[in-house]
Amino acid sequence: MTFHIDTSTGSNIGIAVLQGRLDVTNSAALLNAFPEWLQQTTSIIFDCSGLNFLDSSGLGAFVRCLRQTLDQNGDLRLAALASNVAMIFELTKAKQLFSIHPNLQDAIDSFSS
Amino acid sequence: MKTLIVIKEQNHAWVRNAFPGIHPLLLTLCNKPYIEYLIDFAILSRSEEIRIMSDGSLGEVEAYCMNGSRWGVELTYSNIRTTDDITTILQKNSRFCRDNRTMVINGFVFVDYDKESQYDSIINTMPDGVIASAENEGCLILRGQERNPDAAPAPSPPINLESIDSIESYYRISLDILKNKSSQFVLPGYGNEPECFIGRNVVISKSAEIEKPVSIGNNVQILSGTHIGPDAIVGSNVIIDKNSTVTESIVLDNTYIGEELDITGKTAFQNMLSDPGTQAVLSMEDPHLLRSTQNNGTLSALLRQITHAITALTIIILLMLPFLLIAPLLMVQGKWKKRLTDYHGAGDKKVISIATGTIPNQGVTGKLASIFSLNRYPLLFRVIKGDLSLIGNLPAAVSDNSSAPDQDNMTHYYRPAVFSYAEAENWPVIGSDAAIVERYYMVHSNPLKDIGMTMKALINLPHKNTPK
Amino acid sequence: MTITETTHSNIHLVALKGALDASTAATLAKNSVLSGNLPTVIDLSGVDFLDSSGLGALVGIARKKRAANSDTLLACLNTNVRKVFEITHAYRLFDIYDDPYTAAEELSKKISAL
Amino acid sequence: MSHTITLTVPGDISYTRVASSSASQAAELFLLSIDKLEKKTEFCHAFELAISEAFANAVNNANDLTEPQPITIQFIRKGSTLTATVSDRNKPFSIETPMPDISTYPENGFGLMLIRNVMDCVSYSRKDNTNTIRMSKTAS
Repeated sequence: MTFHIDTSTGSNIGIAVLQGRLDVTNSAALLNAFPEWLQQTTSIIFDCSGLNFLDSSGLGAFVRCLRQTLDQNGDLRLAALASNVAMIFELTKAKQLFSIHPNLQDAIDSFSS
Repeated sequence: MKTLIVIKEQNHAWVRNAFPGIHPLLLTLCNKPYIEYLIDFAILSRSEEIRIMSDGSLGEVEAYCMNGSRWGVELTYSNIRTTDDITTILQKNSRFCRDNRTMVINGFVFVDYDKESQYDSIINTMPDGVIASAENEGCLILRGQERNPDAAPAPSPPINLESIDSIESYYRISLDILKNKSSQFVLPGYGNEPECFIGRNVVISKSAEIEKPVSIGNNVQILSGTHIGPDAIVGSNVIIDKNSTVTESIVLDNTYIGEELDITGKTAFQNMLSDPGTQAVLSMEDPHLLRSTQNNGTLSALLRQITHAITALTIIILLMLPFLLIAPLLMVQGKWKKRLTDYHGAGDKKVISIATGTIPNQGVTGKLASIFSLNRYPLLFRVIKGDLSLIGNLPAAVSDNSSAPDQDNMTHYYRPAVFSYAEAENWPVIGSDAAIVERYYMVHSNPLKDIGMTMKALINLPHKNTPK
Repeated sequence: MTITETTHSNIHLVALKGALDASTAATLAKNSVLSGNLPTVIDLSGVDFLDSSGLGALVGIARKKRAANSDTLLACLNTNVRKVFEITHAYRLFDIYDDPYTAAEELSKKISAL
Repeated sequence: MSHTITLTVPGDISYTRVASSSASQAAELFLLSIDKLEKKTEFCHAFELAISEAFANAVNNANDLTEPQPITIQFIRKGSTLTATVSDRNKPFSIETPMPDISTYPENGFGLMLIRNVMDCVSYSRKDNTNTIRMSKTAS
């Protein structure tokens, strides 16, 4: 789990790279780290290309992060979901809550348009 | 006419991965096991004998189809080697094929026939050789003496074959049967209107919406706020929990779909959700997607214990008279056999010893005892004592390791009881079928509902005990 | 257990009759054709009962012949015998025919093709 | 009236057939008495096979030092369940044998696997120097 600011499009976009599994054992870590990221920018992307498993507590963490971002008038977008992670979003209707992009660049570009 | 069905392991290897535990020949397409389609087609072609061959195990198929008397045909089974070609296979069955027109169905293929058509004329007049083949793999071959070689081939609908070689083709063919071809086959379930097939013991809650076409198996619970269909195939022993949607999807047997889920364009099998299009598989190891997250607090547990105790007391009083009249008679007759067994207890009580009584359902006294479920009567006092719940799980014996609840289930989802939810619902009482209904009620029951379920168990049990 | 030896298409054809279990398995080993090195078809149509000892004897015969580059084909398994093959997966080891004569002819063809 | 049949058979392998065919007949009689004949062949064969295996197993377990001990076989009827027990006074053994390796296909070791497959419930106990393997199957 790393976080950096991308300025390639002129605005500050926070990119969190998530790796491996996000489940009941480590979703709290994401929730703890998130407010700090939110202080740096309110345009945030979760790069999920390395995320290969997500359970409902992980999904719950995503939704809480999104809620916090929306409260700050920002947006949390998701990029490069693995097929099984994408299925969780479809299954739980969480798909409607997030803007989901096929790759990181797409997600970055979506903030400037 | 005879029919040889030749299906090798390699033809259906994908089934073992996608739906582990299901024998591929028993995999259901629109709730009808695959092999039954082939048997039906063989019968339409006037086959009197059918032989099923494989290079793998056929035990489960044999246990299911037996000798074919159910269909009025003679069914036999035989084994071949993986390397055998069709010529060798015919040699190995030379006695079976001798002096007979033989149709060979080769490969894990779906035969697209129509039950209203006659296939014997085409099969009897066509020359030897391949008469139909599937795009990828599998064909229909004719061998042996033609019955009327001179007769002109009678007009007959073409027979299309399609190989079932992936979860994608399985999904496509199954939904195609439901949507467009349901009149071509004999499909299981009652339907007083077309495109709607519903099996036995299906409970559909009032606020659930069912949209045609759908096919629903046996022992299915569809709860409030759910939306099933259009284009949904729901197998047997399935629970679709509150506010979930199942559209353009197949839910296979013994599957529990949790609350608030949206199953669209998928196949769901036990804890595996697959997308036939992308071949992506989601293994729902996360318990919350399968079960509700709600955890009964101590207060409601106390409330339940009190309700159970009061209800037990009421039943004790109601059944006191029959018990006092019949029990001494049974004891004298020596019909009441008791056995003390150790069972897993709930919560902090590790082990509870219960004397379970069995009463043979014979004679006037035995029948009366069965009507009033008197063998459970002494257990009711244990409810008041707090050892058992009135309704919950069938107690798991300590000695029987297979049925022991695991640690997680033990804390939240196991409540040994006098009556089990499965008994109340008339479901199978042991095995995974029972587990699914009991787990459902563990999560969803409330004290009031429990009283109702107990009454249901009291009413249903005598029927269950009555020998057929 | 009665053992009847004949030949068909120059192939030894051994028909067994009776129950093939621990008490009779040893008699197979005493038979010169079965314990020999020549290709053989074993006709099981008269075998109404087979247990694991009987199966073990058949596997032993086939294995010995295999070592001498000879085949052992089986013919006519009845339901009870097939059940034992099914449970133990022994069907993976044998070529099983429903007619002993066809089996002998096929075996003969295979040998002359070599 | 008691519905138990007890057979005592000399602990010699040549008596295997006596044990197994009695089992088949006991099973047939049992089915006849409860009038459930639909799966007769399968049910009788299951007992024939299981007893054949259990008997051979008991004999092969004999202690080489002592005289062969007789083997006791019992058939107990209870409701629609028939239970067979095979008891011997030989060396203790285990019924928890692993599944034999199919690829190498040993010539023995399939006995208990067959018993487990054809019976509904199999258990083993040792008491007073006696091994008892208990096998039951319910007619459906």
